[in-house]
Amino acid sequence: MAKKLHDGAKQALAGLLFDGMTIAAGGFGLCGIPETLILAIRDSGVKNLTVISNNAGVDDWGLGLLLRTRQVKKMISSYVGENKEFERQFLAKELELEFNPQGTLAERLRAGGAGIAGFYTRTGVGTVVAEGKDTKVFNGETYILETGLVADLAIVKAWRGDSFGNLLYRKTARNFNPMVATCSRNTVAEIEELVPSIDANLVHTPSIYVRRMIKAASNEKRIEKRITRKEA
Amino acid sequence: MAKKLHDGAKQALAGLLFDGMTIAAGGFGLCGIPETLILAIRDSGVKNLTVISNNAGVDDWGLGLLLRTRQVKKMISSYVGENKEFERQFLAKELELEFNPQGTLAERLRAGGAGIAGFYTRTGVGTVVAEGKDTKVFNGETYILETGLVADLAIVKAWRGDSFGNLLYRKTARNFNPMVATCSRNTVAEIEELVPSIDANLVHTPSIYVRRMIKAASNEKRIEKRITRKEA
Amino acid sequence: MPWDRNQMAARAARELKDGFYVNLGIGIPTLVAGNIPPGMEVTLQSENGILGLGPYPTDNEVDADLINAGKETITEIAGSSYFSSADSFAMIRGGHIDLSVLGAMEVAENGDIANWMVPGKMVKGMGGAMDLVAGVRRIVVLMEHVSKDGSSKFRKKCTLPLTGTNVVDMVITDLAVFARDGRKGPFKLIELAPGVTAEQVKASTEAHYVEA
Amino acid sequence: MPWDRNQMAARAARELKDGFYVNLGIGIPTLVAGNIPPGMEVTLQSENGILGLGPYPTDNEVDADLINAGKETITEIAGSSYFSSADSFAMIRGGHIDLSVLGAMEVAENGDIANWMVPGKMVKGMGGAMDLVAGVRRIVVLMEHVSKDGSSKFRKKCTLPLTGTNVVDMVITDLAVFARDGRKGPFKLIELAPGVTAEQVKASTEAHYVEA
Repeated sequence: MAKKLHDGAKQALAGLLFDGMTIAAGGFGLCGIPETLILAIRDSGVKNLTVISNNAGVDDWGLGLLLRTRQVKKMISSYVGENKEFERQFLAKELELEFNPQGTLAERLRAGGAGIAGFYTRTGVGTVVAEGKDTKVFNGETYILETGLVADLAIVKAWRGDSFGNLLYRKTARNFNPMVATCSRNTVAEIEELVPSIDANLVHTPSIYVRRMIKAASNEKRIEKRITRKEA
Repeated sequence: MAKKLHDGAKQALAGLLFDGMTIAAGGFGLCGIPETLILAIRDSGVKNLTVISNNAGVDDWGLGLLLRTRQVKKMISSYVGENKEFERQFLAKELELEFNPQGTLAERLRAGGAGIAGFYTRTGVGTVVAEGKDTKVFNGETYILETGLVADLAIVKAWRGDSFGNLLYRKTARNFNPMVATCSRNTVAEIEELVPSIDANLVHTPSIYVRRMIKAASNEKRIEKRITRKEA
Repeated sequence: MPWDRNQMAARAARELKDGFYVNLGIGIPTLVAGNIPPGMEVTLQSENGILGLGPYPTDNEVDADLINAGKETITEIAGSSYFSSADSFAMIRGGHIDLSVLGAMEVAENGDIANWMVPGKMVKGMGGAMDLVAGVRRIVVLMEHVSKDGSSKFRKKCTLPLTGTNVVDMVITDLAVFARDGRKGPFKLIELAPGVTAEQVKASTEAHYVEA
Repeated sequence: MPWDRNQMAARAARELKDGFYVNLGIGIPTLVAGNIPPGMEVTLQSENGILGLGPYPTDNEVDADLINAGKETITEIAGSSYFSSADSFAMIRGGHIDLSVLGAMEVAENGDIANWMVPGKMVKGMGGAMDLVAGVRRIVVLMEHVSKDGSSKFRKKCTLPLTGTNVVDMVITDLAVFARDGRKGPFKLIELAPGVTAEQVKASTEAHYVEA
């Protein structure tokens, strides 16, 4: 089989990048983000990107790096509050923004990966989120139709991976990564540790979803809000 | 917290059974079926049941036991080929049957548990399955609307469980159990082994989905087609 | 004397029951965790993918892979589990979370809530707020009774963009508690902060409600 | 001389490519597994929830918790993974399986397939067949050219209840191979079993197809 593990991010992304493409990225805040692949996408210079990600990074890390270089045309996110450059570009109308409720965004990515063209949810009924969307009544309650999302490229961060491409995530760094892994035919995973095998019963993302894989070169894992308690 | 672990199946089902109710059951064929709870439901004498399960057991085991005692009014299944009593009752019009494609059934149970009222799938377009269902075109392709399923009671079989109600399934005995566990407010799990703890990162069904739990008294695990190869 | 933030949180904690699974919003609602009665087992969920939130970590326990929905470092406890965002919101949307305590900018007398955007200010996004109010079985709002300009936050109608319609079951402010059953009929004033009178509440509330 | 069942399966195996993820139906299609060319890595999926099917177990390896969609005992191999039925059909419906080899009662010249029920006979159910034909990227049908009564199984129109419409990419029978690209246009006769003539095929086929 064509080897999934590539030497570096540049090699793993070769042939997969083009201007105007849609990229889905895993992560919640700066937790579980594909740091290495984001840096490589920045360095590639690819532009006019539509990026699907729950958040938009901070000014100098994560997806904020692609905003700074003006490579992003549009974001599809649920919360973007941590990024001043984002705010500036958005207010200057240099950046398009589509807000999705967080659960709707997660479900749209799962649906896209699962061949579900659309689904009905109560989330957002009667709010701006419902504007322009079909509605339907089930058992006396109104639901709105949300559609599946697919991407030209999906990038995820995992904790452990085996050579087949099976992945394990760690704690809350799992977040959006499992659905993002499914929403594209071209999923590239960066893993912290390459392991000889993962117990088949405990795999989080089956190998079928991983087209290429690299060992992460960047594992900074910045903490946005370090809150501690005193030792007992 | 109210203890989830009960002494036996009868105690765990106390107050949850009533005539005419809908019960969802995990399992694929005879693999991963809640044997102990099925026996207890038979012994309870509850009747006019609608049972949601991929299969209907065999004549003398699994859900076939509830057919034999005529406790089942209707089955929602994808494949029922292994049961002569089923065939007899169905042909005599003593039993209602709703066939769902297997993937549609799995997704309907997930949707019911996830607050998704309906979803659009290509599965069954142009077939009898589509009859009477809404359709919608997405990107030039026709999809049919399927609805979420919920049950008055859900019964599942797990391999390991902890006292909080977190569950782990084993190999292909996982099958429908994880979605069935989510599709009811009243989910009862029977587990093969009670363990002190399950690694939080590797839990299959989080505790929130398990209302009551028992140690399985029956773990026959009948094999329908034992096929072997010679030792090398 | 009106309740302070911690007293408001303590009042909200009285809505908890043994065995509940609960999601706490950012801000004052996080203080509810510290007010759970001893001996009562309540399991906290955070929508980024954990059930069974522990306390903040000690310096040695800090783990960048373990945060809550407010992006704060946290810990796990016995019985915790992790899952994806899709599975987390399946749990929320599917009605498996018993109760959520949320902050709000405005609540309307019909149970509408606005807590995600102020037109003219930078919009940060709704995050999981719309999913929580649409999916959780019981929504308790914790908010100051009046805004900084003195206007009532419990109103006839919300003026800000909505997070959800007819989803609030209880409103706890620094002055009083309003509740209703089954998301039907008007809210009822059911409790006053010590020393606060029904007349005071009346005077500073725009919403119609039923007197105790 | 027409192909026998194993030769038909071997012909189907020539449609596999290195790195493919494949679902094999019950019956003749299961013989494809034994015909994968040495050195080619093909990962088999079974819709009850396993990726990476190994061979049948030895007596000592038999495990009641480890079966395929045909309910036969199987084994796992290096790189296998297990998942729920919902996740399994997400994989299938989402187009992540490259190819499926299925049996059929009838295939129509427009790519329709019927392989799940015969009116008048007891209906056992469609199982995962409708999901597979709707979701897998490429559908290869393996079937006898004619039924027991001598009638063509590759027809102008299916007479039996359909499993899916316009989903078949290739038909392999004991006599010949028919294929088309992109599920558009008519099937083309692309191969004959050794010693079988185009005229013989013509004579026993009801469907319209393009000659090689």
